[in-house]
Formats: sequence, C-alpha cells, structure tokens
Amino acid sequence: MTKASVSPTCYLFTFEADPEFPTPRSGQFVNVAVSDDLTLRRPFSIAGIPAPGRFDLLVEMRGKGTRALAEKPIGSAVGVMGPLGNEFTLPEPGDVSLLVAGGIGTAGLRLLAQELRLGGHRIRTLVGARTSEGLLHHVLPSQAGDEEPSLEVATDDGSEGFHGTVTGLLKRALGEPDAPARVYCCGPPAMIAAVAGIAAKAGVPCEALLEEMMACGVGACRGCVVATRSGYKAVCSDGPVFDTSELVLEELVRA
Amino acid sequence: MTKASVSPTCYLFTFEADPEFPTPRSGQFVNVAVSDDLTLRRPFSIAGIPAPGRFDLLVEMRGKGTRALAEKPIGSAVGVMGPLGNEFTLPEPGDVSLLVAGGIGTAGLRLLAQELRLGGHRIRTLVGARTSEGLLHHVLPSQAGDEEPSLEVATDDGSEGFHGTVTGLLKRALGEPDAPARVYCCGPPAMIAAVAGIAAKAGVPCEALLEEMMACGVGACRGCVVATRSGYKAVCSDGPVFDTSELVLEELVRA
Amino acid sequence: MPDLTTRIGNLTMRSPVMLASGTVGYGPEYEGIIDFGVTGAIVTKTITLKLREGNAPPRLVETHGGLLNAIGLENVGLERFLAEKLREAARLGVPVVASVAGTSPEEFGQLAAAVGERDEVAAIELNISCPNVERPRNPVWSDPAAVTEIVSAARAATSKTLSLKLSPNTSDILSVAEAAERAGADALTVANTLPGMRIDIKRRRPALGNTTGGLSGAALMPVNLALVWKVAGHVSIPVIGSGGLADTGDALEFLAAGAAAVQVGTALFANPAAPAEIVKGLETYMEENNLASMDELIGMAREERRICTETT
Amino acid sequence: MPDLTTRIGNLTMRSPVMLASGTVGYGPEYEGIIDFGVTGAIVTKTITLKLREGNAPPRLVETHGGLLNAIGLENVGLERFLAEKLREAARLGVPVVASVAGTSPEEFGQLAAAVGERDEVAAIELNISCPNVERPRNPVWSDPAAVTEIVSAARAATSKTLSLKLSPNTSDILSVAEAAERAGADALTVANTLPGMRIDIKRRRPALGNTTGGLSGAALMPVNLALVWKVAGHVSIPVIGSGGLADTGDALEFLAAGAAAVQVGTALFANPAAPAEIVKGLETYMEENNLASMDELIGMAREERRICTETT
Ligand SMILES: Cc1cc2nc3c(=O)[nH]c(=O)nc-3n(C[C@H](O)[C@H](O)[C@H](O)COP(=O)(O)OP(=O)(O)OC[C@H]3O[C@@H](n4cnc5c(N)ncnc54)[C@H](O)[C@@H]3O)c2cc1C
Ligand SMILES: Cc1cc2nc3c(=O)[nH]c(=O)nc-3n(C[C@H](O)[C@H](O)[C@H](O)COP(=O)(O)OP(=O)(O)OC[C@H]3O[C@@H](n4cnc5c(N)ncnc54)[C@H](O)[C@@H]3O)c2cc1C
Ligand SMILES: Cc1cc2nc3c(=O)[nH]c(=O)nc-3n(C[C@H](O)[C@H](O)[C@H](O)COP(=O)(O)O)c2cc1C
Ligand SMILES: Cc1cc2nc3c(=O)[nH]c(=O)nc-3n(C[C@H](O)[C@H](O)[C@H](O)COP(=O)(O)O)c2cc1C
Ligand code: FES
Ligand code: FES
Repeated sequence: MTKASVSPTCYLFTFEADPEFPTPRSGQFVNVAVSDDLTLRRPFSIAGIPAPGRFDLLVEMRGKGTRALAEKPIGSAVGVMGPLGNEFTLPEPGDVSLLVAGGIGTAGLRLLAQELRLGGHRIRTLVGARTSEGLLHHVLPSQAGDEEPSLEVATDDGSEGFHGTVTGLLKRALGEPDAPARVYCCGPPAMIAAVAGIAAKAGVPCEALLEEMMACGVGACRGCVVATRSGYKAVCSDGPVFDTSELVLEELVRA
Repeated sequence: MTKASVSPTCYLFTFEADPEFPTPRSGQFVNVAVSDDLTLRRPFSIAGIPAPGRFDLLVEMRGKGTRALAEKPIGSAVGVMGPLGNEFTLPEPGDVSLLVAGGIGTAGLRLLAQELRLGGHRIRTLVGARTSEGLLHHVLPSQAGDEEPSLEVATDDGSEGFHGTVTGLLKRALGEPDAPARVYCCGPPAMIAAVAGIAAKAGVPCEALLEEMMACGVGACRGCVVATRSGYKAVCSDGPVFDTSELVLEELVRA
Repeated sequence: MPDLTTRIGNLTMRSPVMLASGTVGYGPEYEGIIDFGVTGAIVTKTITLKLREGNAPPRLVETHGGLLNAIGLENVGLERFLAEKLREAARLGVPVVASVAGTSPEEFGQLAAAVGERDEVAAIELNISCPNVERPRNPVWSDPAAVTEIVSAARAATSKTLSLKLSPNTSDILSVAEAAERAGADALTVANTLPGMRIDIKRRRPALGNTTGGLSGAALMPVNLALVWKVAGHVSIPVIGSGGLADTGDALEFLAAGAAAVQVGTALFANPAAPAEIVKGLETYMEENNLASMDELIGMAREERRICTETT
Repeated sequence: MPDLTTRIGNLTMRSPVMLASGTVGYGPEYEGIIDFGVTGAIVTKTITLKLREGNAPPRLVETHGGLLNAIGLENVGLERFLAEKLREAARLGVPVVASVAGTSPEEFGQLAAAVGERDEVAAIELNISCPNVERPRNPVWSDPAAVTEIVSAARAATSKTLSLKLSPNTSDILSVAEAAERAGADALTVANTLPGMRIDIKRRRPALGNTTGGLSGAALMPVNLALVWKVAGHVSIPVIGSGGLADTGDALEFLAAGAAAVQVGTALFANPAAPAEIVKGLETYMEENNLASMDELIGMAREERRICTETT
C-alpha cells in the first residue's frame, strides 16, 4: 500500500492486490479492515486501476476508521474484501455520458471515467464541492486532447468555478444541444436526489452510486438497505449502483 | 519519551517530566495512558531517575497496553499520572540491604538500588528469572568498585547463574555472616510469598512491592486491594510497598 | 488429533463453532469467503411466516467495541425459505439450523412443523427476541409462562432438535431457562443482543431509523458470558454461547463457562476467517493441554455447579 | 456565556456534569487531579449501615471497550462516613450527593434519615443494585413493589432531594421508574452497571474473585442511553444519565435523549480531566448553536415523547 495526499482531507491509496483478486469493474467497492479496534470494516469505491494487479482508493478523512487507514505505514498489508457489488451500466457507443460528482463522490466515478475513456466513450464531467479545497477534479483522468470543454466545477461558496451547487451546472448541461444521453452521479444524498430529479425531468437515464453503513458487505446482514420502488435493497449486493428512477428519493435524504 | 530495548521482551523508556511533576521516591509508580482504545491506564514503577526532571520506566511486553506503549513513536507525549503510592522504608545507616527481584520485578527495585547507592548504603542484589533471557540485572546501577560480590543471579533452567529460584540464593545469603538487615523484594506473587516466608523465619524485616490490576490509581475505586492482617488495603494508595509481615500470604498467590 | 465433534440433541457437528443467526444470511451470501467445511452449523436468518421488509434505514451504527443493528427481521418469509433458500443453504455441506420467530405460540408451532419436516433442516432455533410481539412491559423473553407455551407448541410440532434463543435483557434468566427445559427444549442459545441506542448529534435524531437496536460484538461479550455461566450451572440441557466472541480465547471462555458450542456473529463482519481460526485454535489448545474431546473442555472453569451472585 | 446551571429537585449545580458513585471515592482521593470547580456534584461511594470489607480480589478486569468491577461495596460504613468522610468531601466546594444502600426498606430509611439531616449532603442517591439483598430470582431493581417500599421509606425519612439509581438489568424498567416516581423520588439515575464476567483461561477460573461483576465504560453506553431515552419519555421527574460517557459528544447524546444531568464514572480512570473537558465542550456547543440554557439542550433529539420499541 502506498498513499499520497490529494487534498487537505483526502488521500489516494494504491494497493497491490492478491493474485486471486479479480479485476474490478467501475461501481464496485472493497470492504477494508482498517483497524483491529473497530467492529466493522469500511467500504470504499475502487477509484482506479493504475496498473494490472493494482487498484486505487480515494479516501476522505471522516472519522476513526479513515484516520486509522491513513495512519498505517506505507507498505502495510491491509485486509481487503472484494471487489464487491454491482457495476455501472456502460453507455451505448457514441452516446455522451455526464458524470456528476459531489465532494468525495468523485472517488465513486473515477474508475468509471477511466473505463469510459479507455472504451472511447465521450464524457463530460461536473464536479462540485462546498469550497475549492474540497474539489477533487484534479484526480480524474487527464482531460488533455479533448475537443470540447469536458470538465466544469462548481463550489457552494464560489471560491472556484460556478458559484452554486453542481446541479446548477447539470441543468445547463442537459439543456444544451448534443446533450448527454446518460447521467452517472455520486455524492451526498441531497445532491443525488436533486440530480435524479433533474435527470428524470429531462428524460435522461441516471445511475447513482450510493453510500450506506455496512457490516457484511455481501448481502447477508441486511444492514445497508435503501428504499426502492420494489422495497428495500441492499446497497452492498443489489448496489451500490442504482438506477435513480428505482429509488424512493424522499427517503434518501435523512431528516 | 525515548526507548531502548533491554531484553527480548522489555524496553527501558525515559520520560521528560512536566515541570510540576514531583521528584519520585523509590517504590512509587505512575499510571500511564498507554492507548485511547483501552478503558484503563497501566501502572508502572518508576525505575530510575537518570537526570533531574526525567524518569525511567522498565516495561515488559505483557499484552495490549504494554505493546501500545512500545509502539508509540519516540518523542510522543504520553499522559502520565503520578508519582503515586508510598515508598520503601530506607535502612538504618550501616545496615546491609538485600534486594531480591524476579523477572520484571527488577523494575520495582531499580530506583531503590540507585537511591541506596547514592545514600552510601551497602546493598546486595539477587536477581532471578526463568531463563537467562529474562534476567534484567544488567539494567541495575553498576556494581563496579564494590568490595564484596554484591550481585548474584539465578535461573529456573540453569542457563545462567544459580540453577533454581532466587529463593535458593536468598536462604544462603541470610545464613551468611554479615547478613542483610533488611530485605526488599519485587516479582511474581509466588516469589514474594516465598521470600516473605524465608525473611520471617530469619527474623529479617522485609518489604515487597506488589502488583494488582488498577483503575483510579489514587485509592478512590477500591479496585486494587490486597489482603492484609488489618483487612483489604489498596495497592495504589496504601502501597504498592507493604511490610510482608502485614500480608496474608496465602491469599497473595491465586489458585 | 483432538476430536471437536459436538452433539446438541440430534444435531451432530464437526466442531462447536456455529455461525449466528442474522449474520450469515441464508449461507450462500458468504460462499467462497467463509470456510464452511470446518464450521459446526449455519443458523439461518430468522424466518417469519410472512415475508418481512424490515425497518427503515439506517439499520446499523457502530459503537465502542460493538455494533447496534435494527434490521427488523427482514426475511423472505417461510414459503420462499422452504422453496429456495433452504435448498441453497443445504448445498454448502454444513448442517443448517433454521431460526424461526412467530408472533404467538401457534405460529411458532406452525413454523417449527414446516421447517422441521424438511430433511435439510438439522435443528431449529426459536428466536423469542421477536420485535413483533409488542409487549413493552413484560416481553416474551422474560416471561416464563409465555416461553412455556411457545416451546410446548414447537415441541408438539416437531421431533427435530430445538434450541430456544434467550435474551440477555432480563433480570431473571433462570426462570426462563427452567421453563424452556421443562417444556421440552433440547438446548438453549444464550443469548441474543441487548437493546441499545445511539444519537446522531448532528441530526439531533436517534442514529438508527428504528430508534433502538440490538447491541452485539465484543462490548456485549461479558454480559452474555455471565449468562452462559449462570444458565449452564442451572439446567441440564446443553447451552450454546453467543455474544461477541471473536477469537479462540473468547471461544474458550464460553466453553470453560459451560457452553457446549458457540456461535460467531458480529466478528464475521471484520474477519470472515474467524470461525476457521477458532476451530484451528481450539485444536491446538486441546493438543497442548492433552484434551481429547469436547467433554473435557466444557465447563472447565467451573469448580462446582454454583449460582453466581451479581455485585457492584 | 451559556448558563449550565442545572437543577435536580433542590440540588442546584454549576453544570450538569456529576461524578458517578464508586469512581471518585469520597472525593478527596482525587483532590488536585479532578477540577471540582466546574463539576456539578460528587456522588460518594455507596454507604452502608455497617462498614463493608468488600469482595476478594481480583476486583477489576478490563474488557473490550469496558471494565468489569466487583468491589463489593467496600465502604467505611455510616458512622465513619458521617464523622470523617462527609466533612472532608464538603471541603472540596462542590455539592455532595450521598449514595446509600440498605438491605431493607427500613435500612434505606435509616440511612436516608442519617445522611439527610446533615447540611453537607446536597442530595441522596438510593443505590438499589445492592448485592446484599440476595434475591437472584427477582432482584429488587426489577421489582416495582420492592422499589415502592424502599423509596417510600427514604421519602418518609428525609426532605432532601432523592434520586433512585436504577439497574439496566431488567426487561421492564418503566414499571420500576413509575413506582419510584409515585413513591416520591425526585429524580432517577439511569443506570448502574450490567452483570458480566470474564474467565481467565490460564487459571481456568473466573477472572474476578467474585465470579461476576458490573460492566461499565463505553461498552455499556448504548444500553444505558436507550434506557434514558425510554425512561425520560415516560416519567415527569428528571433523569440523570450514567453509563460509559467519556466526552462531550457522549454527554450531548445523553442530554439529547432527555437526561437533565450526566455522571462521569469509568472515563475518569483514563482521563480525570474528562469532566472539565465536557463542561467546556458543552459551553462551546451551546454557544455555537445559540442555546442559552440547559432546558434547550435537554431532550433535543426527541421529536415527541414516545415509547420506543426494541428490535433486532
Ligand atoms: C459503497 C460505498 C463506497 C464508498 N466509497 C468511498 C470512497 O471511495 N471514498 C471515501 O472516502 N468514502 C467512501 N465511502 C464512505 C466510507 O465508507 C466512509 O467514509 C467511512 O466508512 C467512514 O469511516 P470512519 O470510521 O472514518 O467514520 P466513522 O467515524 O465511522 O463515521 C463518520 C461518519 O461517516 C459515516 N459513515 C460511516 N460509515 C459509513 C459508510 N459505510 N457509509 C456511509 N457513511 C458512513 C457515519 O455515519 C458518520 O457520519 C463509501 C461508502 C460506501 C457504502
Ligand atoms: C504498582 C505496579 C507497578 C508495576 N510496575 C511495572 C513495571 O515497572 N514494569 C512492568 O513491565 N510492569 C509493571 N507492572 C505491571 C503492569 O502494570 C502490567 O504489566 C500492565 O498493566 C499490563 O498491561 P497490558 O495491557 O500489556 O496487559 P493486559 O493485556 O492488560 O494483561 C496481560 C496480563 O497482565 C496482567 N495485568 C494487567 N494489568 C495489570 C496490573 N495493573 N497489574 C498487574 N497485572 C496486570 C493481566 O492480569 C494479564 O494477565 C506494575 C503494576 C503495578 C500495579
Ligand atoms: C446484523 C445482525 C442481525 C441479526 N439478526 C438476528 C436474527 O435474525 N435472529 C436472531 O436470533 N439473532 C440475530 N442476531 C443476533 C446474533 O445472532 C447474535 O446472537 C448476537 O449478535 C450476539 O452475538 P455476536 O456478538 O457474536 O454477534 C443478529 C445480529 C446482528 C449483528
Ligand atoms: C469501580 C466502580 C465502582 C462502582 N461503585 C458504585 C457504587 O458504589 N455505587 C453505585 O451506585 N454505583 C457504583 N458504580 C457504578 C457507577 O457509578 C456508574 O453508574 C457505572 O459505572 C456506569 O457509568 P460509567 O460507565 O460512566 O462508569 C461503580 C462503578 C465502578 C466502575
Ligand atoms: S452490509 Fe450486510 S447486507 Fe449489505
Ligand atoms: S486503583 Fe483505585 S483504589 Fe487502587
């Protein structure tokens, strides 16, 4: 394991996978044994494949577990279960995909961005954060050589890019000619609910990568459910990627 | 804080004390916040004063707490309560003192050995352990310049010094002319009970430094008691030094 | 080689290390991850007559040394359990203990009859910490009369081995244990989770969607171990220990206290290899201490069978 | 500056942060270590009529996230308490709550009368988790009738503020709470330790001299917090929260659940500065959230006063 600081609160870790670790697909995650003193592992999206047999995690310091991971010496062996969960639905050839990330949500879309670029798909990316310090667009695969301005950023406080939430950018993007045929999003629940609503109105299919507290990570404990139109679904095994038209959006954001 | 390995299982730590930390006396201990993940602090004898404003701890790796202490980076700030507890009774001028230590019990007598030497008292030292690896006599103040052979060691397996327990050496020492007028001991309960018995038979006053699980360290919780002829006494505040004639020896060693 | 074979009524297991209800789903979820080959048995998620959706999320919150869960007995219901899940579980090659919960003695009887007549079911665990039975003032799990009715109904419905899973949330577990034994239970699982809660100060709301949940994990272990000690000293049917055990040392404590078998639950989440490690660890312990069979291990910390007294 | 003044009956405290019985001795043991100036009150070690030697050691064993103790109510007895300890405690300049335990309602009355007539005593805590009262099948702490007698006897004996300290070891704490309120208790301390044990596998014996002990510390917190939530939603007298709280966040959870004050116990051992840190932390929280007095803090996580249901 190696690590690099990519923002005041985030690290990019690169792990050497065990030989039998299958190649992860975008959307999938790993459940990581971050500390002996914690009852649960911590789930993180696979945020990139820098080379065969390796994978990245992009982790925001949120509490005890993420700090314990960051405090591990470089070179530590870390218990990792995965890859777990389902995958993003890839777009039709020729379609433009719109990736919408809020804060650390960038982590959940980074491997997708890599996959889409490798597959020759056209993508546009909207990245938002509360302040410029929280923006993580610089860890996304390089935009060099793109024909159109494929990356836009927004900050709530206006310290960088568009002054407002990323959904402001989204409304604009969906209204433009050559509008994206698919939306992928990851970020805080309120953002996902907003993005889902806008996409639905525009009639564009939208998938979201959701976060929920997890225990088993494999569908056994039923601890990580989210309300869908067909009942509660496990984020770890039925997700973490959900078609937002399936979600009960009112229950996504907690009072 | 600095540390040095002094045996396969023991470290010698040296702490820079806070300015208001009183000068410790032999027998006293500190209660150390070794880890945020443990409910209790861990008590350790003050095992030396290498310079004013500093003190040593000699610590055997026994479980989670001692390992957590050893894993702290050199230079760490560590929460230390103390000095706590009572003190050894110093001998009359001219009297020979006999220090009997078993295993990590050497830690409990190291400051006493320093104090006695500084005070010009004559001391003899018996140090025992299960094997030569467990012997810690080499951390005691130098014996150089002593007239008589003042240090003897014993190992249960005969790998160094006398083949047998330190009590074998003790019996011999108490039988010799110019016999010690006082015995001080620290080590496993069974050793203390044996030493106490031998000293009592020889009519020599004997003090022991006892260990017991501790919570408060100041006499408040009544968690660390030992059975004495006048009822239960708190090791942390009535002790840790007890006149062995006061102890109910049968209750010292646990079934 | 020491023999870890463990018998609970007619249930014969390769080892005393079982997997606790609700933490392994129906089994297949953990295929390829848990080494089922060495474990004694899987206890399935608790099955109810009808499918249950479970509680509103969040359903989990970590606590110091423990975990609170408020799953709300989400399960596929008896019908789908019998039609699909049971077959799938049986394929794992490890005995399957069906956990069931009813809202009345009759329902417990119905469930026991239905799962009991299936060959794939090696034994039945009756879960009486059921949230459906809303009796806040005198919950079923602390009411010997209610327990007598439930166990009697299940006993009349099946000849399969029956274990009643007790709750730690009672001041008088012995009366409940006695009632279960008299009514024909073959074993007692001691014990389930303790009610607990956390509050999310940022949201100023209970952290769990259901307000309270069940505390499991290492934090709970001393409580359930004391209950195993107490119950095993009082009844003559075997006791199965459950509550926070995570390694060989913990498992030895439960066995030494008098448990005939143990269940690993919450520890699976951090370490799915825990059951295999414990089995290996028990073998090593028995070898090093010249113990040939489980009988020599069980209750080894009990000098005599005595009732312990609580003290603070 | 937010006002942390807290009133429980006639007991007025500078802050809601009290020191729990049994963890601060009689007070002076921690002089110069704990900042008594900011704490609300000291609750003394529980006093019994006669001196008690306490249990055989070992009396402590650390558990994952918690602590088991089996002190056995070692205390100097009423006489020496009144003659020496009380005077010494009163010198610390912080209200002294006398904790007492009897073996019968009469003894509780006698103790309440004796400590109640002393000016140094600001309030009385009745500890009914008393190991003396040996009723393994129906302990006093889960018997509303016994609680009624005890509280009534104490109530008749003194006009000082009386808080009854409940046990978490019951499946029906509401009936006990109700009984106490009706019998005249001014407050309820929720709650004491839970029975628990560990086994020393090397010695093949219970780790504690007394076999079982009381579980305290962070491991216990979710259990006692759920009880505070439940009880505070049910009675109209103030609830004092106790159980594992170690920092400002924990204290806020108890207050948000409905506690009018909190007690710091086991956390003192690792961090004697915890009470002062919590007082400071509460001030900061109130400032940042524009809360002027404790009333605005207490119960802030309760949408309405509702009874919660347990679930697994
Ligand atoms: C499928 C999935 C993918 C994720 N991918 C990433 C990622 O790529 N990068 C990243 O930084 N984070 C990711 N997360 C969130 C990450 O799991 C949490 O930040 C982490 O568990 C927090 O652990 P902690 O011990 O530091 O925080 P804690 O001290 O446990 O809690 C701090 C806060 O984080 C919340 N939290 C804790 N665990 C989770 C969880 N499992 N899911 C959501 N919130 C939680 C708590 O409710 C609390 O508010 C992902 C979560 C899921 C479910
Ligand atoms: C007054 C006093 C002075 C001491 N001086 C020293 C010293 O100078 N050097 C040194 O290495 N050790 C000393 N000890 C013992 C030291 O406190 C324990 O080794 C330490 O607490 C073990 O912590 P742990 O977390 O590593 O072990 P744990 O994992 O907590 O336990 C491992 C084993 O150590 C025992 N143990 C744990 N805590 C204590 C305790 N407080 N007292 C006795 N046994 C305990 C446990 O019963 C268990 O068998 C002293 C103890 C006391 C009471
Ligand atoms: C997520 C989760 C779900 C559970 N579901 C059930 C259940 O459906 N039926 C049951 O009898 N016990 C259930 N339990 C309790 C466990 O089987 C076990 O008895 C308890 O958690 C204590 O053991 P542990 O600490 O090893 O997990 C559940 C526990 C957890 C953590
Ligand atoms: C060592 C120790 C001794 C205790 N003695 C008493 C006591 O004498 N009387 C009492 O009412 N509670 C006693 N308690 C319980 C505490 O007052 C407190 O209610 C309980 O420990 C839970 O809170 P905590 O986790 O903050 O310690 C004791 C607790 C400990 C740890
Ligand atoms: S975490 Fe267990 S079902 Fe998803
Ligand atoms: S450790 Fe509390 S009295 Fe000694």
